[in-house]
Amino acid sequence: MRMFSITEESLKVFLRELSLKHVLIAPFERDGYFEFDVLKNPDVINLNYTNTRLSPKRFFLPQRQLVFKHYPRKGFTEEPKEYSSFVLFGIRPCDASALSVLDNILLSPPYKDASYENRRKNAIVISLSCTKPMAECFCNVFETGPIRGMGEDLTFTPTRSGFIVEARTPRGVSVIEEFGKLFRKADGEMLEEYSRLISKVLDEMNRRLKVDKTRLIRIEKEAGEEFFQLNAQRCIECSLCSFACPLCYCFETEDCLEKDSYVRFRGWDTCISPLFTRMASGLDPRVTKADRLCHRFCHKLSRIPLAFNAYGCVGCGRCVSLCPAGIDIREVLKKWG
Amino acid sequence: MRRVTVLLCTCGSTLLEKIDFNKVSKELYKNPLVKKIEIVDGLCKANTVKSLSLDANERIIAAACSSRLLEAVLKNLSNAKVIEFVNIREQCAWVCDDKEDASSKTIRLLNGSINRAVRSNPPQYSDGLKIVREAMVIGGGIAGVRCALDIANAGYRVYLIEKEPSIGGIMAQLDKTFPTLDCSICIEGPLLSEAGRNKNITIIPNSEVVGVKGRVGDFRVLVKVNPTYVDPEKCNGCGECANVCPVYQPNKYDVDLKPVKAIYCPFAQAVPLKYVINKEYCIECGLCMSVCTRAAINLEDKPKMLELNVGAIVVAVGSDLFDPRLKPEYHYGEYDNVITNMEFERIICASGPTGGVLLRKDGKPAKRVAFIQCVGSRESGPGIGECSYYCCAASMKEARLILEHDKDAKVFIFYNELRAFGKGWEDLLYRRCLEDGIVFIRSRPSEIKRSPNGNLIVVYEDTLTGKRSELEVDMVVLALGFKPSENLAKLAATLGVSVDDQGFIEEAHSKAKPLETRVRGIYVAGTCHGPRDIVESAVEGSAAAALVISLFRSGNVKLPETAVVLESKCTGCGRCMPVCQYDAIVRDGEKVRVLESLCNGCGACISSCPQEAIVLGDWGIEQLALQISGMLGD
Amino acid sequence: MGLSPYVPKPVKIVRIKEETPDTKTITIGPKPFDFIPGQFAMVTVYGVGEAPFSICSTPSDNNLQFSIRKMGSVTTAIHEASPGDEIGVRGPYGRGWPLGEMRKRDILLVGGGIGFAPLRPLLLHLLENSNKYGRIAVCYGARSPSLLMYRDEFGEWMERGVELYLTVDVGEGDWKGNVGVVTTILDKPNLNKAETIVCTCGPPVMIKFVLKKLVELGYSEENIYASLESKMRCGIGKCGHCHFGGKHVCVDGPVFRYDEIMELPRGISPF
Amino acid sequence: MSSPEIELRKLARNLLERKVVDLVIGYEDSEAGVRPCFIKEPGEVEKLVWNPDCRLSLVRYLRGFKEKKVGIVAKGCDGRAIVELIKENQLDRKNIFIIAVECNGVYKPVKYGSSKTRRQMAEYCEKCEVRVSPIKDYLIKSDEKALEEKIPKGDVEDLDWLSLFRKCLRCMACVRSCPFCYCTECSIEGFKPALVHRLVDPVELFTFHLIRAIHMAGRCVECGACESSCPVEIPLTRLYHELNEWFRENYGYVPGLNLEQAPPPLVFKEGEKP
Repeated sequence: MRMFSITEESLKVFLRELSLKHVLIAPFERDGYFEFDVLKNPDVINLNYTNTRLSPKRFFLPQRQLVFKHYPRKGFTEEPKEYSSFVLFGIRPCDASALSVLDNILLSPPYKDASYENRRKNAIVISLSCTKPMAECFCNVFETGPIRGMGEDLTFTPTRSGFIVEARTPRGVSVIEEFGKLFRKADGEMLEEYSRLISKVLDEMNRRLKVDKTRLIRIEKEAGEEFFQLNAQRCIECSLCSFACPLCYCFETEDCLEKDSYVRFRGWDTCISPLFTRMASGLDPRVTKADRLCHRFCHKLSRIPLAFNAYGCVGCGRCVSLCPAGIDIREVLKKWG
Repeated sequence: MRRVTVLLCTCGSTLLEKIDFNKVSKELYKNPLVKKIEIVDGLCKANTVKSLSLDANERIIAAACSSRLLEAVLKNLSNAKVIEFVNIREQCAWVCDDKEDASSKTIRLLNGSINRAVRSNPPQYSDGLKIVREAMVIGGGIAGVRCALDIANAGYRVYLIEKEPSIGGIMAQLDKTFPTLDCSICIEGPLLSEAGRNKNITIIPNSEVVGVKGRVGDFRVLVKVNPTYVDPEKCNGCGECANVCPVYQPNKYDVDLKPVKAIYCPFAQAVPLKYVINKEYCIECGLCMSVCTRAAINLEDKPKMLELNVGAIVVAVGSDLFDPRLKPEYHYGEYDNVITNMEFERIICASGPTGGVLLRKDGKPAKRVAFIQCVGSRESGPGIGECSYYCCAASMKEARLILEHDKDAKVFIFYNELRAFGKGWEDLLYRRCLEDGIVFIRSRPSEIKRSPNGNLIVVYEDTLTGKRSELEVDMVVLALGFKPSENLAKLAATLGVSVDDQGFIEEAHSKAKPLETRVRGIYVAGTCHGPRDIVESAVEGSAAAALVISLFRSGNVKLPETAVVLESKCTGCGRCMPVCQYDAIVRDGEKVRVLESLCNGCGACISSCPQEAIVLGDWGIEQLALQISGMLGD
Repeated sequence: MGLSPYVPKPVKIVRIKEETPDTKTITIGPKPFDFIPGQFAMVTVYGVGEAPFSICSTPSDNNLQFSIRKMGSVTTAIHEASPGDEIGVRGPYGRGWPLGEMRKRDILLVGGGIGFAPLRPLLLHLLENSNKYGRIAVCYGARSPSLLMYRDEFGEWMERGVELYLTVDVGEGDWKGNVGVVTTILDKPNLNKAETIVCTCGPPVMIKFVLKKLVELGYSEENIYASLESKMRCGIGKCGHCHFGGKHVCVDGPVFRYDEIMELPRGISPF
Repeated sequence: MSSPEIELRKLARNLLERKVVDLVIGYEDSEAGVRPCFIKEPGEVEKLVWNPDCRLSLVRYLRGFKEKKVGIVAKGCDGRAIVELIKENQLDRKNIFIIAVECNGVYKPVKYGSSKTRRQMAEYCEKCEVRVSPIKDYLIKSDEKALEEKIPKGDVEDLDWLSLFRKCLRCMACVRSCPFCYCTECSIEGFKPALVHRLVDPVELFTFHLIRAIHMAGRCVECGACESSCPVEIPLTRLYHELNEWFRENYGYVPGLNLEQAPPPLVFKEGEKP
């Protein structure tokens, strides 16, 4: 049995002890928005949050990270060191699911993205179920929420009498064992409430948007020019959608000089940028904004599913809310789903 | 990947005690862009450079003294195209207190230059641009005439632009010249007529320069020729017209003291000796037309525009004199017998309004005359701040002229510092004055008062004795300082040359390039770049001519790199256009483009472009940013 | 960690040869990995950047060669390098030419300009193992005679039995050969068209017309292969830059078969 | 439906039917909020809306339709932006039909995951003194009063700009939404090493924002497009407002008010030109 429960008081103790043993990253409120950061004091954790404006992907794929440092005089190449372990507490199931999609992509053989793998290996991901999804959310479409996601080690779900805790991975089980005295086996009543909650929230979301995701594969073949042309006209080519997205993983590299070494960094890139595919010769296989926009949606909704058996969108709704021009991926879902 | 060679010069071991060369080279060697480091003890020595056996394609950082000297040495000896200079002597060793500071500054400067050199490209010069071997001299005073003659005598065509009807300038108005008291027009007159006769000189009187385009070797100058209403081709200077003209006007040549007719010739030795009509006074009665046998008069004359193509321009427009009305304490223009030194020159001149007799306005002879020096010079008031150079000598000359005309006259000179530094000035002027009994009073008079009998009373404090007193005289002559002429700023702007804080034209370098301006191919001579006397003006005229001739003889000009607009980046916002003082940026459809021939490579446009769409050689954001980041050490 | 696939291995430049006015062939060694003709490697100029280049030396060579045309910052930096300088390489990446398919068949190589670089290792490999393959023909075109690469090797190729057809867009100097685009010489090779494997590489426009012409001439679609190019940052299907229509040029290419090329979205596909 | 909205639709239909313009750029409502729309057919005019959520400046879209005659719904600030852009040779007045709408201020956007739900007027709208575009071809008056909500003001110095800039993602939304950022390639985006690296470096974020602020000085019309697009809500208009104030004090120049007055950086006074 992997279902446990914890009372609200015990949860506080759990978080406090967690923060003493590990680097704890958890949500708190700042200037009217929620964000994740390393917390020394777990008391500021705000569990009544909706979701963070920016996804927690930066803990696994930082906006800028070192690839290597090459010392020509010493003749050796230095790589980043092993990352220290941390606990990511309270991310939403959609964002946790994004991690599992990224696992599929970045850790697929034969090459593994070593730094991502390293961070992933060293992270304990604890998700917090959504019981009140936001207007922009559509995780029901991709089954990446609202209660259970895919990439987490533990799932915490608030109920009237404390939290239901589901251990999703062996690592999750070991955390429960580590803090065993705080957790109890979930009783039948709670489990009943849990399943009621799942269907209630899911129903609510399905009423807002119900799409057959398997049909989205069609988008590749039927990518209607007009739809993308219309939205391309609107698109102002900022990178917000990609930067806010929990699983936009494309990266750019940049070489710099340092005092005694050559350094390469990698960091977020966006396929919306006209520079994304432009080659040094000036050739650009993807010239128009509409092509780029189409690529973004196709990549997420048909190409990743074809190649990695997962969807490139988890329905968090960040791109919908943040896009200054109001470009809405849900319209794509409705049109082709 | 380009890498650089660093040459560290110990300057004959003199820098060793201020810079730790071992530390510097050890630190620098960490920089992956450094290929090798050589410590030498004299980069300025040919042997040292030769022993380094540098490759022409090598990128070199020369850390030594000033590039002024080294650039020529290194470029000649090594043929290296990319050399970055870092002045570790003046900028590090000499200005830093301790060795550690000097060494670390050296390291920082060098790291910046290494970054820069790696991104630099060998400079590109456009060689062999055409040179129009014709010159333009603006201003027909002594400097301009001397210059035009010298250029013309070397065999090149000269256009001499004069705003007045005749060349001659101030010197033509003077009675005598110091220190020898020679007749001024007798010296200048032959020069003027020689200029008039010279086949290589085209005198364009009554004209002004209104526009300049082009670059050194190929200027296109727009000249506006004002109407004189008399066709100079037809006029033979007979003067019949003036005889019949019923209208009089004050003559500028005689400082408005002696009226002439509305149709007139400014003075007897004028070149060209042609009559002109002053339309302000002309009543268009037509009498002159009726007597002119050559039908030279055309009252409908209109301004003409000429475009002249020349290879070099000499600016010799001279200066104006200070307006004494700006010093109300001397009551010039208000009290009859307060006159300027230029008026004095005309009055004392035999051909002047009084036939050379020093008379007051009321017709009485002036027996007691006071000179006040430094009116409008050496002051913080409305005049110029510096010494006006000519006036001590001029006043002493004029004082002596008074005594030459009238042995009984009494002359007083109110001076601040008497400056008699020229050749013969001490002997021929100052000592003679003292011998002649001319009274020198060290004072800047505070006021001129008028006594009831019409005499003037100079109120002053003798700064040698500290005594305040008053001096009654018949006449006061104000020794006026020079000031930049009225249109000089406009002309300078048209030509693209700069002016100094006094308003005179600024030299490219006051000592090294005293007659060049910041625009290549435009030179300067005479008082338009500061007070001078006749001798110096003439010297400068000849010197400027030499510069023009050497430019013409050089065969071709090497132009600096020019700015280039990257078409793909330019948005056509036009911010660069007003910034360009050479008007080298023009609109081309929706974008802009640089006219290469006009561009001087100054780089002003580059800083005005918000998106680095203009590039100029290696002075791009790329090089500068890297240089800065190298210095900052990140 | 030491296992990051993104970290290049430093190697020394052994030789630099000027191939055409804007192209240099650099030789680096010793070769850090084995490869199949048609594969590419990521070349790092330390401090400047990294870019993908086709390996143009034969797999049996102890060194690696790259023919590099001066284009952007990385290629410019390579052009400025001198023997002894250190650059980084990692690879080999991508799918090479289909050597297995070529057994006992006739082979036609069609190259344009710098696009001959990925064909050269194939040609050399075929020549080294000529007993396993059929006849070999090469059609090679460039804008002008001076832009033809590997000119000094043409004689040797022909001696070893290669049917070589050259063409230039604009003749110059003492050029006596064909003038015209490469499609004008595609009918010259005397090969068993239905069975011949065709490998082509060059600018997208050239590939487009070559593929059309080949089909017209009766070459079989499933035997035509082309090597495509794209911007890349990782070379191993992670960075997303070369992702077009479900295919990563770096992993699924750069060599694609005719039908795969037709499936690719417009832009990367020349059609 | 408010009466300005009815008037707007009627006008747009009229303009399109009579072929006065080829298209009208306005705002439409969608599930994702109010967003720009491009109306080409008279039948589509019913999409057009006008309300305090119409905050993104539409001016930046004008440059995409250079050869066409475009009708644009313009607030006061948008009109000012058009004025400045005409002066910078980016727009052609005769190709633009300005539908000026009297603006009473727009709401601050409530973004993803905000803990606040109450709608507030944007801070930059409070400082706004130009509610109607200074140039216009048609004026639609408002039938409502200005939004009431006031936000406590603070001095620009009071803000900890360093930590604000540190939050920046360099997503370029400020640049891309700004009507004035029309550079074909932003200084900070090129491939070559420049002042600001392409990948975000915390120190360079400061450089980036300073470069941008200096480029905006004396041009920014404080339409707030940057600020409202910013995912981390850096109050950029406050910074630009401060620079504009400096321009107003030193040169008496307020951007976008009149077509004749040249921007101070383009004017050399007598004797100022080198």
